[in-house]
Amino acid sequence: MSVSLMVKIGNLTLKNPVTVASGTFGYGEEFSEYFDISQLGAITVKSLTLKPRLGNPPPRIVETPAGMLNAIGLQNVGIEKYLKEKLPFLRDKGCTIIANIYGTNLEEYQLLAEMLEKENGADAIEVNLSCPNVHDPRFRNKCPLIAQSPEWVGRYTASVREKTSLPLIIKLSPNVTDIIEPAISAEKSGADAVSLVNTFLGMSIDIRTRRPKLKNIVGGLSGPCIRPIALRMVWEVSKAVNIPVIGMGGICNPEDAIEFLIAGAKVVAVGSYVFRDPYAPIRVLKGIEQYCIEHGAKDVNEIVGSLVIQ
Amino acid sequence: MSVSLMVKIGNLTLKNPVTVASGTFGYGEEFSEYFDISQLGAITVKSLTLKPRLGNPPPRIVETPAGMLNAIGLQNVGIEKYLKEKLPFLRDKGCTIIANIYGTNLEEYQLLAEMLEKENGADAIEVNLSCPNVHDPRFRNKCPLIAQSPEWVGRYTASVREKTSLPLIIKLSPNVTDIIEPAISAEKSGADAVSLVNTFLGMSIDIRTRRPKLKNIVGGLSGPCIRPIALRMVWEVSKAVNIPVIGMGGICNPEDAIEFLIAGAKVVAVGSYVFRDPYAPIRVLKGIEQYCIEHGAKDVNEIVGSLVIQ
Amino acid sequence: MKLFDCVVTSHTEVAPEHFRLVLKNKELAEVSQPGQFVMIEVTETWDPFLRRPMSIERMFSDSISILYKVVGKGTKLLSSIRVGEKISVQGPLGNSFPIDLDFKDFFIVGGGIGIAPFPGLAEKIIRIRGGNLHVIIGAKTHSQVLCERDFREMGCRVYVVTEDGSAGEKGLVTDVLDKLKVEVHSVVYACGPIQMIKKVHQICEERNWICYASLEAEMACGIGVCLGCVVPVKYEIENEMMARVCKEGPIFDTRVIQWEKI
Amino acid sequence: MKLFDCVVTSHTEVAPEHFRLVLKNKELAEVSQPGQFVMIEVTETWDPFLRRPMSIERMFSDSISILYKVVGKGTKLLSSIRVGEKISVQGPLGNSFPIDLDFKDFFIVGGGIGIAPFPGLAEKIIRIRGGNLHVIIGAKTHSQVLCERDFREMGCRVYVVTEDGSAGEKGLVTDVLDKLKVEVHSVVYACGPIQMIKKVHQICEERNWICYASLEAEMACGIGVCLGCVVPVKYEIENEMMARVCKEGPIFDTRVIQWEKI
Ligand SMILES: Cc1cc2nc3c(=O)[nH]c(=O)nc-3n(C[C@H](O)[C@H](O)[C@H](O)COP(=O)(O)OP(=O)(O)OC[C@H]3O[C@@H](n4cnc5c(N)ncnc54)[C@H](O)[C@@H]3O)c2cc1C
Ligand SMILES: Cc1cc2nc3c(=O)[nH]c(=O)nc-3n(C[C@H](O)[C@H](O)[C@H](O)COP(=O)(O)OP(=O)(O)OC[C@H]3O[C@@H](n4cnc5c(N)ncnc54)[C@H](O)[C@@H]3O)c2cc1C
Ligand SMILES: Cc1cc2nc3c(=O)[nH]c(=O)nc-3n(C[C@H](O)[C@H](O)[C@H](O)COP(=O)(O)O)c2cc1C
Ligand SMILES: Cc1cc2nc3c(=O)[nH]c(=O)nc-3n(C[C@H](O)[C@H](O)[C@H](O)COP(=O)(O)O)c2cc1C
Ligand code: FES
Ligand code: FES
Repeated sequence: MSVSLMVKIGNLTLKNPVTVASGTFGYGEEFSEYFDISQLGAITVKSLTLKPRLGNPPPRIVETPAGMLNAIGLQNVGIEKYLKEKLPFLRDKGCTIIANIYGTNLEEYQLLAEMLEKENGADAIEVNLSCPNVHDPRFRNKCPLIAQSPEWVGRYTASVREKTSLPLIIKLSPNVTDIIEPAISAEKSGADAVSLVNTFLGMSIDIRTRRPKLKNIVGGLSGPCIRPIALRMVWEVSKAVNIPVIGMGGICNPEDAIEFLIAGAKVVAVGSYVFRDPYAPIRVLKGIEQYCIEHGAKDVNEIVGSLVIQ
Repeated sequence: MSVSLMVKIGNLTLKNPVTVASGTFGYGEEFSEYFDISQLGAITVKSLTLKPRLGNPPPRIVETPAGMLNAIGLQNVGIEKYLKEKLPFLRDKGCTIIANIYGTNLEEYQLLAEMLEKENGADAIEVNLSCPNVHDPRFRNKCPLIAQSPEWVGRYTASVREKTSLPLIIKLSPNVTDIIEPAISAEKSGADAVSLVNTFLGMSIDIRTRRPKLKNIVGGLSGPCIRPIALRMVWEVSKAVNIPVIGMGGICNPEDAIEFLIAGAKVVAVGSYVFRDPYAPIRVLKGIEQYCIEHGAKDVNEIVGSLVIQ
Repeated sequence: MKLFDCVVTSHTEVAPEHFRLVLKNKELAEVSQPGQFVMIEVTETWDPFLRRPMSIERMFSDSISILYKVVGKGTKLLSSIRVGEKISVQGPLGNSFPIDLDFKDFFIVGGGIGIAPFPGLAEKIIRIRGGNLHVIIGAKTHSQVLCERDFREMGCRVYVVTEDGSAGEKGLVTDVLDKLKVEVHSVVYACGPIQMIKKVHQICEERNWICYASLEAEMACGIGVCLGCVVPVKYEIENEMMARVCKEGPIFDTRVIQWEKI
Repeated sequence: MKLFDCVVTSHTEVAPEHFRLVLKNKELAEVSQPGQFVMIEVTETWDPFLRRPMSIERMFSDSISILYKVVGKGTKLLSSIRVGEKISVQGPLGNSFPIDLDFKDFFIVGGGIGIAPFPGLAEKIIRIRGGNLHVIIGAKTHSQVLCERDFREMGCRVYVVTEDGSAGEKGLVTDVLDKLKVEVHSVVYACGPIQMIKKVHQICEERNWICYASLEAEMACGIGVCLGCVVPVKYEIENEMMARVCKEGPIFDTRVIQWEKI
């Protein structure tokens, strides 16, 4: 039996529903030494900013039970170097590219989207409104992340939407009371998809020195530890919106990914776990196909949102 | 060197800063077979409701990476049976008792507080505004938990405050955008302390049957997996309020508990981990004392909030 | 009811993916009763987070044995423990099999790894009653037939049944039970998949026999505090109630179970 | 740069809490260079979640060895792995020690477990240069002096120094280095606690020697994608930059490190 694994985000067709989480796969070069990265439905690159960023001072990483905290702080080469040095590699390989962008204000997001479209720098744009490691001072007081305010999510989505016709994915933060509101707000403002979850704000303390283990004090929690919460949020959002959901948060194995598909995610992203197993995205892809075959699904879309209740 | 471990919550003095998390220690009887439970600073009992409750249908528990989901649904004997059958045991042992209460409306909370005070049923009251497994249908739409609305937290705190002079602890939910707001709201409305965190709403799916593993679909995530987030929230709240914070979420070892103390918790509670190691609360207590000795602290309060930044 | 550091004195693969673990601790062995279980810590790390419940298979003078099947990551970790190592064991927990001396015939029905709690029970019944013990061992295939020799050596009447017919009769344990037309006041002890237990219960209902089943449930604490392991029961007194498999059970008279809710 | 299933062919406790693990894999052995490291999976479960970075101690025809100290739960788990078992090893990773033939004298300075990457380097230097290799081994106490015999057998000049004076000189490795007044164009290879490396760097600065240090950092990926392991460096070109210990390192010419930020 052959299985159709194709899924759509806006007018973009991915050959399968497996991508990687931004910031865990660099720009794909390193992983090319492990496998043919064009096999994946899409490659999501590390957040890009207008100017190169140095990120936060080290230590930037702490391991935690079944997960890790990171406070990289969006160290990246900047959009120009990406277009010049990173993009050609990904295009040569024939990858479908989701470019993740981060701006310190609305105009920067717009500019990034315009540049990407103009230079054919991406097949879809993921707008990171939810990085917990770079607080926008303007909102730090009550609402440090754009994604924590449904209103701001709407405003940012609409503004970027104006500037690009590329499929637009809004990346949401799990650090909210209600994950449905920002998702609906993104949908209403023209997003073609939402992706969730970004990391949970967490902390760890060295009891010997009584200092935070991360120089940045707090960082973003990722890995299998957050999976049950991420899965619940993906389920809630999938029921509430009509655009595709890209699900992530602790996916390690095909089984984990299939949970997200059943909960309603149309696409799944493997994140931190690629640090441990660089082949994980391929294993997940193979496992999903296998599951479809074993469960008599001719199209992976039959699995999406197939949760049985009662 | 002798160390003073005494801490105060309102006008109540606990002989040490270690308690257990509501719902993980029953009413203390079972653990008495393992150790003298009166050694702990306080015993926090399972949530009490006006009428006995049957709880949710099984399965109620799923293990997750470094943690577990539960959807017990507040099965408990009810306040009357507690007062008649459970309380005498705890009083006989000489325990300091924190009675955790749950009501389906404001009046029930008030009644429970009155009954507890009248019958000498507790030395402090913990108001559970944050159980994720029993949705109050009135608020289900936007805000299923009282603790998710700072305004409601204020209203409930003030109403219970009216009815009791016992130290009043408000138990907060981590399923919020900003944990500081409900904490401040509780403080302003007369709470003597806040306790955090209750569990994170999560989910798990059996991919073979495509059904949720919990009959209740969603459940509360607890255990070491949530510790980094819980710790961050305790740190944020401790800086923002002037009342004591009772910290919990994944505490297993003395080291974990000390992290919470350093972050600002005056009291720590051992939760799910007692399922694995019934002696954990005692080990945590001994370890905290040892840490004070090794770090030259004559009083555990010197450790509380001693986080060094920069 | 305590926590013991037990030394592993033997650990053998008795069938593919099935192991017998002998755990040495005199105190634990002396107080354990057939039907009770232990909660075993399978790792020092936080994944898996919870202990694993395992029936006590047999009690010896200074040790107990458990018989287990590798089904997931906890049992996989357990299977790599070596003789001489220490392991944290909580128990004995739960109630035990009632042995009513009024009964003439005793039946043990074990489906798959469900046979685990029965060698110790058989020993006790034979000690007390001398015989009249029938043991029906069910398995998928011949290599997974467990404890057959143990029961025969004790002098039980053993019936083997496999799903593929590769050993004993072909079929299910309940087929065998159904055919045994022993028209006397008897008791059946059952353990295995819940649907098997339900079927055994129905057969017993028809014949007016008593059935004591060892139930399973997802357990967090094993000592009655988390309320995670409940099963809906109907008692005379209360209309409906949730019984804790770890405390009121794991052994239940199957008539008290609200089968329609399972 | 690949993922290998290696078979453990030897695993011995070389000192209290210090182990040598020999991992068999021809492909891995053939491409490994002194100074490079591997990322080892210490468990099949999710706790610990990440691999553990370990320097390659020596390269043999079909295997590599690592030398490690048990400091936390990952290394504790690693220490229980048995000969014959398989383990997932990612590597070789990072850059390697430059060996500049211009130098007359070569110094190796290893503090504690920091000696780990040097036996393989010593072997290579001796193969290429035939000698002039001085090795300063530092340890807390005599039982923790590592690899002394290995270096002597290779023909290195070995200096042992312990903090408590129970073997060799009493003091720190840097005391020994300080006293060795070798007034020629030399190079020092250093690995150990960061404060030790800083001191070695300062001594080298004064003497106009080159110092190549193997640095440590918390690592998630080991292959340059997570940007977790950075160290602030000053390059000619860019005013300030973050270098990845796993990719641009772990070996750095200590002059490029922004020491004031460490
Ligand atoms: C009172 C009692 C006695 C038992 N006695 C035995 C015995 O003697 N021999 C034996 O082999 N098994 C016994 N079991 C079942 C055994 O506990 C599970 O097989 C084991 O916990 C699975 O752990 P795992 O990590 O390998 O599997 P997991 O990866 O956790 O899960 C694999 C499968 O096992 C089920 N499972 C997981 N945890 C539990 C749990 N705590 N209780 C029940 N099922 C679970 C899961 O739902 C899943 O289907 C008993 C269970 C109970 C409740
Ligand atoms: C390139 C490199 C090469 C190394 N080579 C060796 C070696 O040859 N032999 C050896 O014994 N050790 C070596 N280390 C250090 C070794 O990786 C750590 O000791 C090990 O990861 C600790 O794991 P754990 O789980 O036992 O300790 P944990 O419980 O994780 O932590 C214990 C201590 O180790 C530190 N640590 C934890 N993880 C790391 C990490 N990923 N990197 C650095 N430090 C960490 C923690 O900060 C803590 O102080 C090397 C580290 C690096 C970066
Ligand atoms: C080291 C690291 C760096 C990350 N960098 C980014 C980033 O630049 N932009 C972004 O949108 N998300 C970033 N993330 C978040 C991930 O894309 C993902 O949302 C999150 O890690 C949850 O998935 P996981 O649990 O599978 O890792 C980063 C995560 C990690 C662990
Ligand atoms: C099985 C179980 C039952 C619980 N029941 C209650 C409860 O009745 N009332 C309450 O306020 N919290 C309840 N909790 C939440 C705990 O008190 C605690 O807030 C939470 O588990 C986080 O701590 P931990 O990670 O240490 O377990 C329960 C938790 C568990 C695991
Ligand atoms: S397992 Fe906790 S009550 Fe039974
Ligand atoms: S460890 Fe990930 S970049 Fe170095």
